[in-house]
Amino acid sequence: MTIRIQTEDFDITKEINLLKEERSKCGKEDVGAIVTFTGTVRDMAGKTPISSMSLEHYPGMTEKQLEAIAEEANKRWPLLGTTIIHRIGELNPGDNIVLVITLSSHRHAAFEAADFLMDFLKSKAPFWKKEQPLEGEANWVDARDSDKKSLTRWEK
Amino acid sequence: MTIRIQTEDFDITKEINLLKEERSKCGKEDVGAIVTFTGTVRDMAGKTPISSMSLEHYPGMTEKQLEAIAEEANKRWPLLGTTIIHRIGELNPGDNIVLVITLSSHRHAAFEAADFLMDFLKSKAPFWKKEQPLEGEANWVDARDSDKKSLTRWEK
Amino acid sequence: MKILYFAWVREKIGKSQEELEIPNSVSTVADLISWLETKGPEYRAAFENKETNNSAIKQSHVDHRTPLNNASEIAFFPPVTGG
Amino acid sequence: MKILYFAWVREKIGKSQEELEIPNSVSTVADLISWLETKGPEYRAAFENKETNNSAIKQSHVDHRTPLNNASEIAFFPPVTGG
Repeated sequence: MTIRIQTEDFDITKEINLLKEERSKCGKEDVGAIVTFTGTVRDMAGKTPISSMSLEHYPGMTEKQLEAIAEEANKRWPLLGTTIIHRIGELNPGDNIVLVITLSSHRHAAFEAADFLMDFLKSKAPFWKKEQPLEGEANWVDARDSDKKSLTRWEK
Repeated sequence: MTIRIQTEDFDITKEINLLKEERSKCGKEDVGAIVTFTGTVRDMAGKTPISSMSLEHYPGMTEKQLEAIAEEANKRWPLLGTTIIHRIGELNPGDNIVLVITLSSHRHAAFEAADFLMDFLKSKAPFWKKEQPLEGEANWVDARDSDKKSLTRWEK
Repeated sequence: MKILYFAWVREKIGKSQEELEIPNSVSTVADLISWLETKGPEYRAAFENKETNNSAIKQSHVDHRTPLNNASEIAFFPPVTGG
Repeated sequence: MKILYFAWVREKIGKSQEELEIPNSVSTVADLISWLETKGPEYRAAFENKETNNSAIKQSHVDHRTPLNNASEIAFFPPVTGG
């Protein structure tokens, strides 16, 4: 399990290979399905053109929350590897923000777990986005009701 | 939309960047969500250790089917990019077999479309796998009932 | 008519394709299978479990009741197992 | 007690953290908010819409009825918007 908060970019292929190698070291090639989710910065916030975005977080709590979310995913699905990487600081349209990777023997577990991880990350991990429009003052992004609703899909 | 059948390996980051660049050329940075699915060769078929696998396909029909599947996904979800790459020939445990990438503004569309593409690829695209056990003769892989059942999730 | 065979259908018949004159009495995919079965034990082996045989005309999946309609190409293969 | 502020809560209060002696009468998160609001208009502005304020004790989400129980650290912040 890899959890990282960083300012620098990530390479998806490299991160997948790290997880695969970690699993191979256990003497097994039982990974059959790899799902990745990458969130990227869009150049529009609704109808407002955006020139950049900055991301703040709560060091310590972030790692704790992400570990708890990853552990919950590993309880619910037979995962063979999990990575969560979230960038902080100044980002531009097109830049990567977040990466989630799940490895499993079968594809449904990998898909569902990645979907689950993103839903919980969006609603539970203490990150805040501030968008800088092309003109005018920067705005803190509002939380979305749709993200809260999305969480209810995972109630047992 | 990229559809390729090839013997050589693929690089996931590179394929994502190709799709993103294609979209950027339209003057928009409206991609917010990127989902990839990678299928890889496992070293066990049930309880039988596998040394390699070979993949055969129906040239012409494969491309036609994959295009139809990708078009259907683009009808159902607001996608901003779709890639399907499937390898053929001789593969070893740990090797990549198939890559599906979906780009969208929002994550649910990207997740669902990638899941859909894999289900339809599994049941409709004319590929056949033959597994070589460590000992004994190579066997053609049987189709899974679970793959057929998985398709019913997408009935409208 | 060009007939293509894939995977274990190809292996059982012992060839990946052939060009055959089809009699006029053969009108559906099922008719074609029955006619092929008269050509030798290798064909009977390949079509032994008909429900496990898939077919495609003009590179689209068809079922065994589908008329051939003078199609120039047909393919027989096991259920697909890619991905 | 160490009190942390994030995002627009931080901006409205004008600092990212402070160390404060909390009176004994302050027993829950809601009590703490009410007490902070007596300290100046910047606090009242930060807690104006209480339902949009989240809080965490020992780096776990808590609601406003949660007792402080001599926690050494509490954080106030808007709903999270990462990912």
